[in-house]
Amino acid sequence: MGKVKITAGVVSQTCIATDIYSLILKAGEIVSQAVAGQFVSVYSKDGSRMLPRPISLCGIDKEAGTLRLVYRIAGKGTNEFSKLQAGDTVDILGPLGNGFMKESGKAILIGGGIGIPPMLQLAKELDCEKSIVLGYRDELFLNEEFEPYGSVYLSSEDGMHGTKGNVIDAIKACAVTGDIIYACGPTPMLRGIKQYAAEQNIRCEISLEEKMACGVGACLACVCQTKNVDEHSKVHNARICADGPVFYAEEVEL
Amino acid sequence: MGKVKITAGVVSQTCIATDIYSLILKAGEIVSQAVAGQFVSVYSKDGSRMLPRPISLCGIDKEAGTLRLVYRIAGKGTNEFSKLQAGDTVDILGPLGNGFMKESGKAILIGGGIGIPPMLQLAKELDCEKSIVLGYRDELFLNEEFEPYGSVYLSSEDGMHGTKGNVIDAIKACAVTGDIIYACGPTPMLRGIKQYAAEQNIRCEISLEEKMACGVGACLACVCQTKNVDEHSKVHNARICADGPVFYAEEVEL
Amino acid sequence: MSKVNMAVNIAGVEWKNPITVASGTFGSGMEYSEFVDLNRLGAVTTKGVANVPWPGNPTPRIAETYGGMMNAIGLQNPGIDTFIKRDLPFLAKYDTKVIVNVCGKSKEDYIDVVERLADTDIDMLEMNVSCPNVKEGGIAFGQKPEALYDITQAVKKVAKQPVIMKLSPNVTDITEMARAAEAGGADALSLINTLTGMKIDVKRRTFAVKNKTAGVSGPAIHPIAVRMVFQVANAVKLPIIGMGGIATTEDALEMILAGASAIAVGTANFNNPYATVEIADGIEKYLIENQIDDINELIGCVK
Amino acid sequence: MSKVNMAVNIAGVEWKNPITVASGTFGSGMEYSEFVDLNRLGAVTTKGVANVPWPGNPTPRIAETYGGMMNAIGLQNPGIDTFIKRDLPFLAKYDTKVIVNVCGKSKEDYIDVVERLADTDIDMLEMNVSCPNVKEGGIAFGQKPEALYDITQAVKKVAKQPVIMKLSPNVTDITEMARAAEAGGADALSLINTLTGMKIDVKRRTFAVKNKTAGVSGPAIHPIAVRMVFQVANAVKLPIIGMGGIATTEDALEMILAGASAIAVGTANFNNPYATVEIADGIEKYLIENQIDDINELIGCVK
Ligand SMILES: Cc1cc2nc3c(=O)[nH]c(=O)nc-3n(C[C@H](O)[C@H](O)[C@H](O)COP(=O)(O)OP(=O)(O)OC[C@H]3O[C@@H](n4cnc5c(N)ncnc54)[C@H](O)[C@@H]3O)c2cc1C
Ligand SMILES: Cc1cc2nc3c(=O)[nH]c(=O)nc-3n(C[C@H](O)[C@H](O)[C@H](O)COP(=O)(O)OP(=O)(O)OC[C@H]3O[C@@H](n4cnc5c(N)ncnc54)[C@H](O)[C@@H]3O)c2cc1C
Ligand SMILES: Cc1cc2nc3c(=O)[nH]c(=O)nc-3n(C[C@H](O)[C@H](O)[C@H](O)COP(=O)(O)O)c2cc1C
Ligand SMILES: Cc1cc2nc3c(=O)[nH]c(=O)nc-3n(C[C@H](O)[C@H](O)[C@H](O)COP(=O)(O)O)c2cc1C
Ligand code: FES
Ligand code: FES
Repeated sequence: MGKVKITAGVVSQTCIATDIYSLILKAGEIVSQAVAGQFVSVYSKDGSRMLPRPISLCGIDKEAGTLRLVYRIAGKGTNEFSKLQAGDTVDILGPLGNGFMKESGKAILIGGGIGIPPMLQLAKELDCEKSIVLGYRDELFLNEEFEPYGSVYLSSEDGMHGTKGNVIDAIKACAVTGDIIYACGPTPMLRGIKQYAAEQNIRCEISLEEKMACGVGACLACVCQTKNVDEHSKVHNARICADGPVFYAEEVEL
Repeated sequence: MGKVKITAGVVSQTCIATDIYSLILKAGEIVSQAVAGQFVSVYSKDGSRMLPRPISLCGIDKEAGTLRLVYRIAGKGTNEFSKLQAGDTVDILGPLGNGFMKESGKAILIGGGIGIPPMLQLAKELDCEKSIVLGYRDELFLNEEFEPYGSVYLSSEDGMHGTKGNVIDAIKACAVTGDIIYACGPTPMLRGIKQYAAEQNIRCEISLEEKMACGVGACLACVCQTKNVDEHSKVHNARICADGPVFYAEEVEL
Repeated sequence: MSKVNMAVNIAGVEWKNPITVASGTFGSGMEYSEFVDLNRLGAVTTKGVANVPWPGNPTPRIAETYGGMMNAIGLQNPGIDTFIKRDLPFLAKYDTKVIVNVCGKSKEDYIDVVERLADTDIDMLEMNVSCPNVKEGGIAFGQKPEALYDITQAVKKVAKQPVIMKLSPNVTDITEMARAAEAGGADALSLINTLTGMKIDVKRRTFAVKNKTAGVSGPAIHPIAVRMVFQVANAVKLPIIGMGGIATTEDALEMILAGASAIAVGTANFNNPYATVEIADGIEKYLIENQIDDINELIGCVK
Repeated sequence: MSKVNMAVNIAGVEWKNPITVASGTFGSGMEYSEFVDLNRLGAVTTKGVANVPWPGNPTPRIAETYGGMMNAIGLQNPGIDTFIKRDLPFLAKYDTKVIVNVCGKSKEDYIDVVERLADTDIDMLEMNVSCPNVKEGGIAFGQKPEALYDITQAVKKVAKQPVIMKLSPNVTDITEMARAAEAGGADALSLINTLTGMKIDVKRRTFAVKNKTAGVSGPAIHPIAVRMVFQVANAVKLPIIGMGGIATTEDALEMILAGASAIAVGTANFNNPYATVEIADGIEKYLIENQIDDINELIGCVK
């Protein structure tokens, strides 16, 4: 069936931490095709904002036909979304991008800040032994929901939760090991993980972010620099929306 | 206190005829100063629409602190307003313009189409003998509410209600007479009334419309041509928002 | 809220804060004084005034556009005599600078107005060079560098107050115009005036504004205005009053960071009559939160 | 729904309806073919293609603006070889006209691409003359009438398909540019390209788009585009493809009434991937409701 733009019904929305919201949407056509690591583009109702906001899938419930988005209020668009209530509607486009490439072997899932949500769906989909490393600035969210899926390790900048420092500090402190890393989070964190994975010789998939317009690979807004000349661009640019957002860490420059 | 922009609470909204809505707003600061013939500027929530929509006061309830606006869906702004429900809020600026100048003598109130609403508040405020002439295209609205305030005469283009034709046809057919005309409606109607009043030598006040930006007399968008050079403009232009919207018919060119 | 310095100096005139209004959107201050304490503004800029009353254009004079509006008021104004008699005494009651926007159909018209204002106690003159130019054959003074240079020089010769030349954005190279004004002796620049646009009513199959073309203003044009302010700030030494679509504190700060020493709020007044003071408060708050002592540190700091 | 004629003729090429997409907003059709049946479009206009692959600009390449967006993609493209090998065969499968948008840094670059396309079965060429011009000293071909005349002539000499010259709105007088293109032998004109803008991130005190300046597009610029289409339609005889902020049927009709023989949907695709077909249906409905048999009756009918 492919990508569609639909008007999704809001099933519920809750504030799960300061400025962080969990939104459940009825989105049948999109749900049936979606996998962990993909995202949807969410549209503003306010006509002054033309561009959709890309938000990762934190949950995909095929039976209920619902998607779960967990996002932080970062500006006007996400602020608008935070006002949505059960019974409202919101336009979304999806499913966009490619999910994580699920590999065999012991997995380390790493989420930092607002990069944590997509790891939850991945944790559910991955059928293997998992260590889950979650990095926070201070306030925790979603961490308890990871418990059923693996051993959860926390880090926080203020040291209030788990290892003081970042996710790599936690990995080192807790001697977390594995065969493949899946990570999502701010670029500096991903840069650190890429380097750590290279040092440790662990395969590593990372999910990237960039400003997007089309979300479907047409406008070339959202490129990242790749090590090799890629097939689509013929220059060292891959489209995060269409060729990613998940890439093998060694294939992209951060 | 003067004009203010406030966030008004929606008390209720009902659809009273095809595409015609009656909106009751809690608007204390504005209500206490308002009189018949004045209007408020109503703002869109959607950021793509910067300019407010001028809507006349159809009702002013000083005790309840509410205003009543009756409007027709004419485009995107009024369409947005028609979705407002009890409990919502809407920004309004007012009270704007000058009301009708209440004169002594037997009054003829004439409303045509969406010019009917402001005549209702005027009917309530005028303490004299009143003939009320209401012109419709086809579907009736508000007419019953005028009953307590005077003898009501109807005209409709299709002849289904009252005199077939326009308000002047009704005035002639029903031999309506009076010392002063107050009128609001589409420009062709007002032009006819102006001429009729001149012929009959009846004093005549008419309420005009023009596209507005500021609503307070600052931008000079909403001028009408006046017979004499007016005090403010020093050219033959009066501002409908600030010098009107009510003018003596003989003083303006239509 | 006053540990920070909000005062700016525009061509020798000290404004208490960098906020003024865009000409034509605020009358002569009277109408909006019901909403805004004019003492809170760095300056009030008046509607354009000519040597004699102008009737302006036929209606409809405005139309709404996506994220903005367009106007072809046609510079209706009561003429300089009425202006001096009626509007200046009103403005004199406030502790704010007064900038008079001047329009004319020929060089002589401008000079006439500027001379009449020479002995009044207004603070600055702003030349609207986008007026319909009748004498020189219809093209506005604001679209040819030579014409702009010429009118700047002519006005400077008779002006007793600092002269702000207001630039039109309807040009290929705004820096060329800015340099022409600078060379002509301008004391400051303001930009941008409106972008020429058109709207057609598809139902009635006619022009939405009677004049056919009209000037587009409001948030829609803000990014174009910021670009031009940036370019001009990096091309000339004159202080700049930035305008075009400023509706929020962020919009105003963008202009200042791009190089404007002051900013004007125009179309946004129609959407929010309190916009000017809200922006003044917002900028002060930004300075405090970012521990910046002086607004002047921000001017043109993004390079 | 097909008693009315929707077909238009652009420089000898018959489009089944007046709808195409704006270059750069629709890739080469592939990506949006998941949403839109390309057979429903009068033409598909491709992303700009150069003689060799271009890497484009660093990110961030875009920013949202009020009622629109800005982009500085920098004309990233895989080069004409890949384009011919991969994208043309894809487009050939559809019953729609193919317009290839061409960019280059020098006259020779343009000629190179046009020659390479001469023997392909594309339908029209669109010259993007707002590309960074390196050889001729950095200014774009689209901002000087002589340069535009020159490149038009040069391209026409080698082109085997009708040549559309795409005009930049960043000029003082768009009719002067249109006349230059007409004199140079252009077969059609398209307008407008983006308006140069800038956005500053006031929190981080830096440019929102890495390239500093970027091209503004979307509904915000629509009134400016309509004005320019109107002016050009009344200045030259060439057919015009109108674009700039078209998001709805009304927007498209405005352009056609102003004088465009066809229209292109750009930024609106990002907001609504179905916009093109919705507009095609909407125009057909308008014709029927207004009892107009032929879309050609509407072209330029508002004067
Ligand atoms: C593939 C992908 C997945 C994402 N998943 C999530 C998620 O699950 N939860 C979450 O909270 N956030 C997520 N983000 C980030 C999210 O898209 C931005 O926070 C959001 O777009 C901000 O919009 P705004 O209107 O609130 O902010 P504004 O700053 O007002 O937005 C202005 C413009 O910039 C864009 N923008 C701003 N920040 C970002 C960003 N970080 N990435 C991309 N575009 C941005 C907006 O989309 C908009 O076009 C994701 C981003 C990408 C690219
Ligand atoms: C003093 C005054 C009092 C009015 N009172 C009423 C009333 O009581 N009930 C009612 O239904 N209508 C009234 N109108 C008309 C009402 O303002 C318009 O119908 C409304 O602005 C249309 O807005 P829109 O967004 O739905 O239409 P659009 O056509 O989308 O509006 C586009 C722009 O044109 C302006 N506009 C469109 N039509 C008119 C018009 N007729 N007059 C002024 N501006 C217009 C809008 O305000 C907006 O700026 C009054 C107008 C004036 C000037
Ligand atoms: C209704 C209206 C009237 C205007 N009149 C004048 C004028 O008399 N003189 C002038 O120089 N500019 C005039 N302008 C232009 C504004 O001063 C300002 O340059 C422009 O609107 C851009 O700013 P904004 O987007 O904040 O409105 C007018 C603008 C509007 C909207
Ligand atoms: C992301 C993006 C990329 C663009 N790339 C090109 C291009 O390669 N060649 C070109 O001639 N115009 C390009 N344009 C300009 C558009 O084709 C169009 O002229 C402009 O965006 C105005 O139309 P719109 O407002 O409908 O988008 C691009 C515009 C955008 C938004
Ligand atoms: S957002 Fe358009 S290519 Fe990725
Ligand atoms: S709307 Fe501004 S003067 Fe009347």
